[in-house]
Amino acid sequence: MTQKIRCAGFGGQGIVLMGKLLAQAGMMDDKHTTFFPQYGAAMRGGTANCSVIVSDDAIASPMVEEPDVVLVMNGPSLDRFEPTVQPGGWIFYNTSLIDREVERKDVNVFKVAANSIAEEVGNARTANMVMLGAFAKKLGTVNLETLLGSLDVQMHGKSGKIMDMNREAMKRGAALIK
Amino acid sequence: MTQKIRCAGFGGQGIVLMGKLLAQAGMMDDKHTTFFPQYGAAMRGGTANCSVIVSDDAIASPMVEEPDVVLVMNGPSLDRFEPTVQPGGWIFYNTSLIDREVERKDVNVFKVAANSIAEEVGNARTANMVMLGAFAKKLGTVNLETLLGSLDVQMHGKSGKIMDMNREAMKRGAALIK
Amino acid sequence: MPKIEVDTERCKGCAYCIEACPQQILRLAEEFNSMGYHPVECFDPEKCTGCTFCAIVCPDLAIEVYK
Amino acid sequence: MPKIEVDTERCKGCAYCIEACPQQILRLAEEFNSMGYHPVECFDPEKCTGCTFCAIVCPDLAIEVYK
Amino acid sequence: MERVFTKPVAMKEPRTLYCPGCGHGVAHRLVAELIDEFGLRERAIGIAPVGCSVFADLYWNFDVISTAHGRAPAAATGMTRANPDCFVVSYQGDGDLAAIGTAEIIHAANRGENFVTVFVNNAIYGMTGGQMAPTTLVGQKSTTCQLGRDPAIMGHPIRVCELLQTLGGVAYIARGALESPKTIMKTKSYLRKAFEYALDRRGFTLVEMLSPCPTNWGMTPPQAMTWLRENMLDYYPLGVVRDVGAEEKAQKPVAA
Amino acid sequence: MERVFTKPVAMKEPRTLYCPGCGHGVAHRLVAELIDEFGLRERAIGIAPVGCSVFADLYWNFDVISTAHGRAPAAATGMTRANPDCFVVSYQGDGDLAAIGTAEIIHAANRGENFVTVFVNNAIYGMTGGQMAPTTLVGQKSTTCQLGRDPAIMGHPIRVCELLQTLGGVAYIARGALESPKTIMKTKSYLRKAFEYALDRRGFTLVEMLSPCPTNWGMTPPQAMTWLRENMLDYYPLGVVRDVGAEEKAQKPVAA
Amino acid sequence: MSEKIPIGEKVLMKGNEAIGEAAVQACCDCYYGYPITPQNELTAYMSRRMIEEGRVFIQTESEIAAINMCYGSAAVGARSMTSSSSPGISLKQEGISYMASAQLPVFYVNVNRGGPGLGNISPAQSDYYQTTRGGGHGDYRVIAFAPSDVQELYDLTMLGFDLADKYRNPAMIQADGILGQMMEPLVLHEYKRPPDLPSKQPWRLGDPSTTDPLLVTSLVLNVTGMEERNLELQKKYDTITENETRFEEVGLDGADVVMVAYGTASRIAKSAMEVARAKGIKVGLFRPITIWPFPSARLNGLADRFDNFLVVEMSLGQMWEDVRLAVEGKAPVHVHGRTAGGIPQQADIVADLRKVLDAKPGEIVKNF
Amino acid sequence: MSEKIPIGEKVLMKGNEAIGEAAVQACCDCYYGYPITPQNELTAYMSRRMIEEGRVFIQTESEIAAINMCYGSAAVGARSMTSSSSPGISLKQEGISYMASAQLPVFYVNVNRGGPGLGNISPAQSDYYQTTRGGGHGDYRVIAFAPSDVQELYDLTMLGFDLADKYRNPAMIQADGILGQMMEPLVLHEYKRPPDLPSKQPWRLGDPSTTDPLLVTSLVLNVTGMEERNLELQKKYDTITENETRFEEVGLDGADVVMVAYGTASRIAKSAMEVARAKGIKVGLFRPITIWPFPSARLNGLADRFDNFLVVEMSLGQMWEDVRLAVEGKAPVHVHGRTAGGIPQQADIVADLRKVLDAKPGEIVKNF
Ligand SMILES: Cc1ncc(C[n+]2csc(CCOP(=O)(O)OP(=O)(O)O)c2C)c(N)n1
Ligand SMILES: Cc1ncc(C[n+]2csc(CCOP(=O)(O)OP(=O)(O)O)c2C)c(N)n1
Ligand code: SF4
Ligand code: SF4
Ligand code: SF4
Ligand code: SF4
Ligand code: SF4
Ligand code: SF4
Ligand SMILES: [Mg+2]
Ligand SMILES: [Mg+2]
Repeated sequence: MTQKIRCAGFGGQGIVLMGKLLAQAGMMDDKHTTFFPQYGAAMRGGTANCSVIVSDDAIASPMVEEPDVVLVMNGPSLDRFEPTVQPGGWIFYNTSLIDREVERKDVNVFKVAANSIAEEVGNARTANMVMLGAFAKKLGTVNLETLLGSLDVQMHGKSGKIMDMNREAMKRGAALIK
Repeated sequence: MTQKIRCAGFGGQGIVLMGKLLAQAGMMDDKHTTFFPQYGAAMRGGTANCSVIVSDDAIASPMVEEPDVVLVMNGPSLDRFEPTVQPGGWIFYNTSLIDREVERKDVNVFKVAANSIAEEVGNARTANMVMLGAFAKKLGTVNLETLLGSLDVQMHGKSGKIMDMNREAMKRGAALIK
Repeated sequence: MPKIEVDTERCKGCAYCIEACPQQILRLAEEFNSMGYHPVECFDPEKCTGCTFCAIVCPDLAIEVYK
Repeated sequence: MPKIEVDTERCKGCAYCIEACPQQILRLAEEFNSMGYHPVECFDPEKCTGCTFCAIVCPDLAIEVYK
Repeated sequence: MERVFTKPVAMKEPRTLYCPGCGHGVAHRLVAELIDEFGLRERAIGIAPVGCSVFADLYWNFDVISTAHGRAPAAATGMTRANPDCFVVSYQGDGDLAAIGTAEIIHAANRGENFVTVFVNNAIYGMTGGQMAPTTLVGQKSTTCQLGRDPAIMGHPIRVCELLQTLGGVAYIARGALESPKTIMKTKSYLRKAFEYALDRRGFTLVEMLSPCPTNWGMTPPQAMTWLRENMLDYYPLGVVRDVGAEEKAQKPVAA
Repeated sequence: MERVFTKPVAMKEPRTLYCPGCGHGVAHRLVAELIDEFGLRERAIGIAPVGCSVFADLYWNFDVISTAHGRAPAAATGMTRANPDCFVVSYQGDGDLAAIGTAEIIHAANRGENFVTVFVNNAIYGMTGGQMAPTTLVGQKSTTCQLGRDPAIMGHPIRVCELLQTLGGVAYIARGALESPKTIMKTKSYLRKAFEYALDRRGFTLVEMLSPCPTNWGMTPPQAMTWLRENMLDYYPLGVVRDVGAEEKAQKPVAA
Repeated sequence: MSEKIPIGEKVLMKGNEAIGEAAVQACCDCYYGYPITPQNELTAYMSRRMIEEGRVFIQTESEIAAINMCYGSAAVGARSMTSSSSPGISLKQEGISYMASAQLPVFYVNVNRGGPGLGNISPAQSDYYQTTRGGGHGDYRVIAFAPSDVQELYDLTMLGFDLADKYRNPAMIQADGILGQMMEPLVLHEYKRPPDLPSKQPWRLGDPSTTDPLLVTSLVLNVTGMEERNLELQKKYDTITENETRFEEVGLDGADVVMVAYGTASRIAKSAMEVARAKGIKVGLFRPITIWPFPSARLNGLADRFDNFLVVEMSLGQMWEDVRLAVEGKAPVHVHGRTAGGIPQQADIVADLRKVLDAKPGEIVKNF
Repeated sequence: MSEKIPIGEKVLMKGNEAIGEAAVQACCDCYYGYPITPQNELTAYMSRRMIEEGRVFIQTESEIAAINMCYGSAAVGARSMTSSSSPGISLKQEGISYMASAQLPVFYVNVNRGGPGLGNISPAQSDYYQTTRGGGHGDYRVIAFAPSDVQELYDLTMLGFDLADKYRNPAMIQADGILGQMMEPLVLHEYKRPPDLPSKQPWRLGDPSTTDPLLVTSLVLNVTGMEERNLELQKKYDTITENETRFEEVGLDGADVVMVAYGTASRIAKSAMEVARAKGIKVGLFRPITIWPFPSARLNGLADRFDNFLVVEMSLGQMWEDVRLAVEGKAPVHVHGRTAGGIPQQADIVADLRKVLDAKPGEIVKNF
């Protein structure tokens, strides 16, 4: 099993952290895993995205051009990445900031009101965690528990309150899946 | 016929000019000719030398390592270049500044009291011309008349008095050969 | 009557103009533009003097001023 | 009695020392050294005060001074 | 109703890729406004340096050249010398001008080259993600001085205007800020003077513009502006640092 | 009878390859005398720059490193940072320091690196045969300004000490001349101060030495010295340009 | 990460940071760098870690200053390092040539970006010529590693410091932006100094315990001297070639085509190999781990056994030249090249493998 | 010489000055240079002649400034030139890569000296790799001429300006200190602009007659764009290779050994050829006049007809590689290399020719 994931959104939405957490969790689950950020000047203008691959086998290039899954946090990112998803792949998207529907018919769609849920948790900035939780629970690419654990590594040093909020948001995301 | 010549002396003795005049004269005599100066940092410390080749054929390297002829204007240069001369070659040297004898027995030697003669002409700085005149007349590598003519090209712009003095010195050098 | 026009698609919501406006009649809108920013809006157009301060500080040429 | 010693093989005949000597007792020699320079010489050693000015200006460490 | 403020002709339509609150947008616009004002669009060449403004050609509506990092003054010299009829605006960031390009700016200034330099000082390497610049303030944090700039090992921030003003070829040097309507308008007046001097071929001209980089300062735009005001203005005093025209006038005896 | 003047131990025996009357010989000796005086021979490293003094290792009787043209300050930084116990004398010509090496000297000065710079200003590129240097005087002829330096296109000669002294890391800067017993002794006292400051790790120190290059000035040594006196001393005033120690003292209130 | 790095554990780390940590472990004394994408994380990492360890970190005024600071530090016997990306490495060429000539060790990293010129910041391998032929002046070489994953970045960095010291020669890593930017699990291990490497170089300057005045220089004005220095260097290069050539061979047995690729290109080639095999194409992979010394002798030997070579590189036929030189016309050498951020695609490689097998005698498949 | 140069006459001129005069004749608008031996006479010459002609001369603060001034001048459509020697050329590599990428013409000269490092100022050819492989970053090439006498320095300088303009690419001369420093007779001839070359480039910046805003850049941030730029460059390089490869063949008929040499080495090889022939060794000479594009196709053809090649170079096996690449194993390629001021000696070459003929099959004579 190899899953190629693209996370995308505004700068400031914690897109890179999403990717790192996924890769970290993949590693902790003893999978092969890579994380690859979009970097450099193309970052100006406020968009951010990154690639994560989680696989049972060694990974060739860590760059994901045609993802199996995209986790989309804002409108421009949906415009950009919707066409790239593999047929039969998944689009998770943030309905709090995106009011259009996915146009493609050959992909699976999962909607997450990430910002609204995050605000319920008490901090809109945890929308990324909501999205991650939903994704992990829905597709099982990484274990939800491991993902929660990966927070400790990647957000090491943050205050307990922030950690709790992030964990809570992730769980709320997961809870979307019954 | 190919003749490889090395001129050597102190900086300030006009060594480079000697070489250029020889090459210029060679060219005017319709020979193949090259001039190659010692250049750069090794010039510090007050010595100067250059290579001239005059030949009926195309010339390979213009650098002269084992000259047929050396025109030596001071003591250190004699020390340095005496061993390099081809057996059967020529050493012309300036007895005004060198009081030792040439040690090698397998070369021809011609002594020129260049500075003394130059002073007689009225300017010690024309010692190089005295040497050139003697060499040209003695070996005929370049025509003495052409050599005198080459002065007009290479010293173009100098005052008539200086030109006259140089010509005179060259002739005085040539006059050493009966 | 002086007025400003905000190109909401150019505006990045930096809020510089809000601070710069002597009339203090600007604020960020609730809604997002397509880049995800809250563009600026004038909530009391009557008061605008057309002083252009808001436009001068705007890094994104998002404001035109009419007088 | 103060005196100087000129290393005639080091001297390049720049004449700086000649100008620097308050006693004006230095001059270039007639003869050449092996490098072809006229080395400096003291023509009136009696007058030397050992002030070291000549040595201080010498770029070639050609002068030692004794006192 | 008259439009009293709009995009200058020397700016193109597209939105910039700059971060919200980035000062480059204002700096670009001031240049463009003066290009319009002086009617220079046809013969103007803007330099897109290596830095966040490397895409200046997307915004400026006149010829643009992108040069190697720090070498804008050399390229500008090459352009103005080869064709004195073109009008060159060399635009440089603080990393570009005061670090790798130190030699080039000093010698262009010293030779008195006739182009205008816009020096956007945001006290950081913006493009590469927030490293310490030669102008980063003492104590200011960056990705390469994570505990804050320590002058004992990293040196003090360099005041470029003050450093350059001693050089022979300098005609005009001033420091402005992109901080409020007032300072922006003042900065524009400095730049106008620089344009005039360059057109009169009086020598080297440079206008520094203190500019916010909210992204790499890790602040919101309003916070960034406040930080600039409270920290940069002190260390980098605004005003005309050198003006040979004014000096000449001052020296001229008053006619009786 | 006592020998009151002789070769310092920190100089080797061999005669120099310098031209008659070249100032480098005196500059080398001053360095060596102070190395002796401070007992630094064991841990001293001299820099042989790219210029006529590139063979300094033939004369200095302590460790020597030859560096790339203009980069002596960077190499010196590398040495003193990596091993603060070594004592580095960076020695540069005017081409080396004020042209290609502009950025390196400015930033080493700004960082306040703890090595001593000897800056031999002979207003010419000696080694390469007499080209115009950044310090070549207006009107002075060279192989690359055969009609004399024209400031309108070549810029004015750069006063290095004055340029550097504004920088934060500077502890001591002075300009001397190798022109007479008096100025040479004065220059040595400047250099002594620089040694002291460097040993105390007070920051960047530089002593400029105006120096004759008879060969490339096309003069006899005495003519060269006269020319230096009559032309260089005016444009390059001698004296201490910056001394943080003196400044501190001046600021300290006198104890009652 | 703000605490100490856990030796022996598996961690997720960025390539650039793995290089940095390996350098810190390998007793790097001084790091000098100037920001440039895509290697900024390395400079940032060193700015923190070197200070933590009480060592030297300077963000320099330029790439040129950085390499010349390395020159100085190396001369006093310190392990020195710099890093940059393509344009910045071009600027260092004079300094690298100086260090090679003065026989000073230095370890440096070039995280290639798309060129020429300012180009772009996308991953590329197009500084291969510069790396392997010496972009600077003169007859010299630098030891050049071509790692293909984060673990190897870590391991070869340590080796790089050791070989630089051992041979008193610059050693470097040629990586691409993917390797620099990606995160991948790696196991951090401790550095062990090779027993034959003194921790203090006997030729270091400024040390009171060495008595005679020493000289570090790249200048030998007399011709014989400089030519001798060069011949000495050549001898050293021969030794290095003999001892330090490294490569990996994957699935060569029975291959109809041998792919030759390094770095990220080799990762993709490896995955293309699996796809191709599934389609019945017998293909193997030869991966140079050092690109100088290049494993020419080994490839020459392989050319006796295999009929076809396909070079896959993120540059336009640069390594192709080395493979052709090695193979000496014994077998056709084909090439698949991308550049400036173009990443070879599995499917395209497989297609080219097919073309190679279908090629008429004498026909060379050149895909760029 | 202080008066105008007499066109059509035979004069004695220094190589460096011949280049300068050719540039002046060929309408060089701007020269930017920084002193370095052994090319100083060129800078000095230009400082006088360019001012005489009312054109631009700047002695720059550094080699880097010089190449970047060329960048600027070229962008406004001016014929631009710089020159230096090895270390200085290393410093220009970033700028050259930029010009190649931005497709700006420039003509430059590298009078090689002994390297690596500061080396010495003696004649050498050891920047061959840097010249032919691009010492800068990225996939690019510069047109490189290898003249062997003063007349050719003059002629190829003119051609260099034209080809640089025609292909919007850097073109340069690779010379050694002997060629730069020697005086030799040459005939000055007038420059004739090729009819297909407009005197004003249509893409020049800052000209009111070109209306739409123009852009000169080496930056193409999007990957496809930059890769396309590179493929465009490659296509251009193929055209140049096809049209502009130049070489000379001397006495190949019936040769048992073909010597390959350029520049001063070729002069010596030529004289060695005569001596060798007198001794009954049948030897010919192949002289590349362009070293990039290298006359590979022609050499490959020759390898079908001749049994032995001996490369004679003033570097340690650098051109050797190009000849081996060209010959593709069809014939043994031997090498005689000197460096850092070591000049191949006639007698040594003759001795090596003998060794080549006596070599056992598979044995390669490598003399350095
Ligand atoms: C030779 C070279 N070195 C480094 C870089 C990387 N680089 C790109 S932009 C930049 C600095 C940007 O800072 P600044 O000049 O202050 O401009 P800003 O982005 O802050 O406007 C650097 C170092 C490069 N492109 N080329
Ligand atoms: C990169 C580089 N550029 C140029 C040179 C040539 N070069 C050698 S010495 C020198 C300048 C010497 O002048 P200066 O620094 O004033 O020293 P001086 O000889 O006058 O003492 C130059 C340009 C070089 N060696 N390396
Ligand atoms: S024009 Fe003046 S008053 Fe009107 S909104 Fe702008 S700043 Fe406020
Ligand atoms: S200043 Fe401009 S970009 Fe910023 S909020 Fe106001 S209109 Fe929007
Ligand atoms: S020591 Fe003084 S008095 Fe004696 S010779 Fe020297 S300068 Fe003259
Ligand atoms: S100063 Fe020294 S070198 Fe000069 S003349 Fe006097 S002793 Fe001789
Ligand atoms: S990083 Fe800073 S300088 Fe760059 S665009 Fe963003 S705010 Fe502006
Ligand atoms: S050329 Fe000038 S600086 Fe060089 S040794 Fe001679 S006098 Fe001294
Ligand atoms: Mg900045
Ligand atoms: Mg000098």
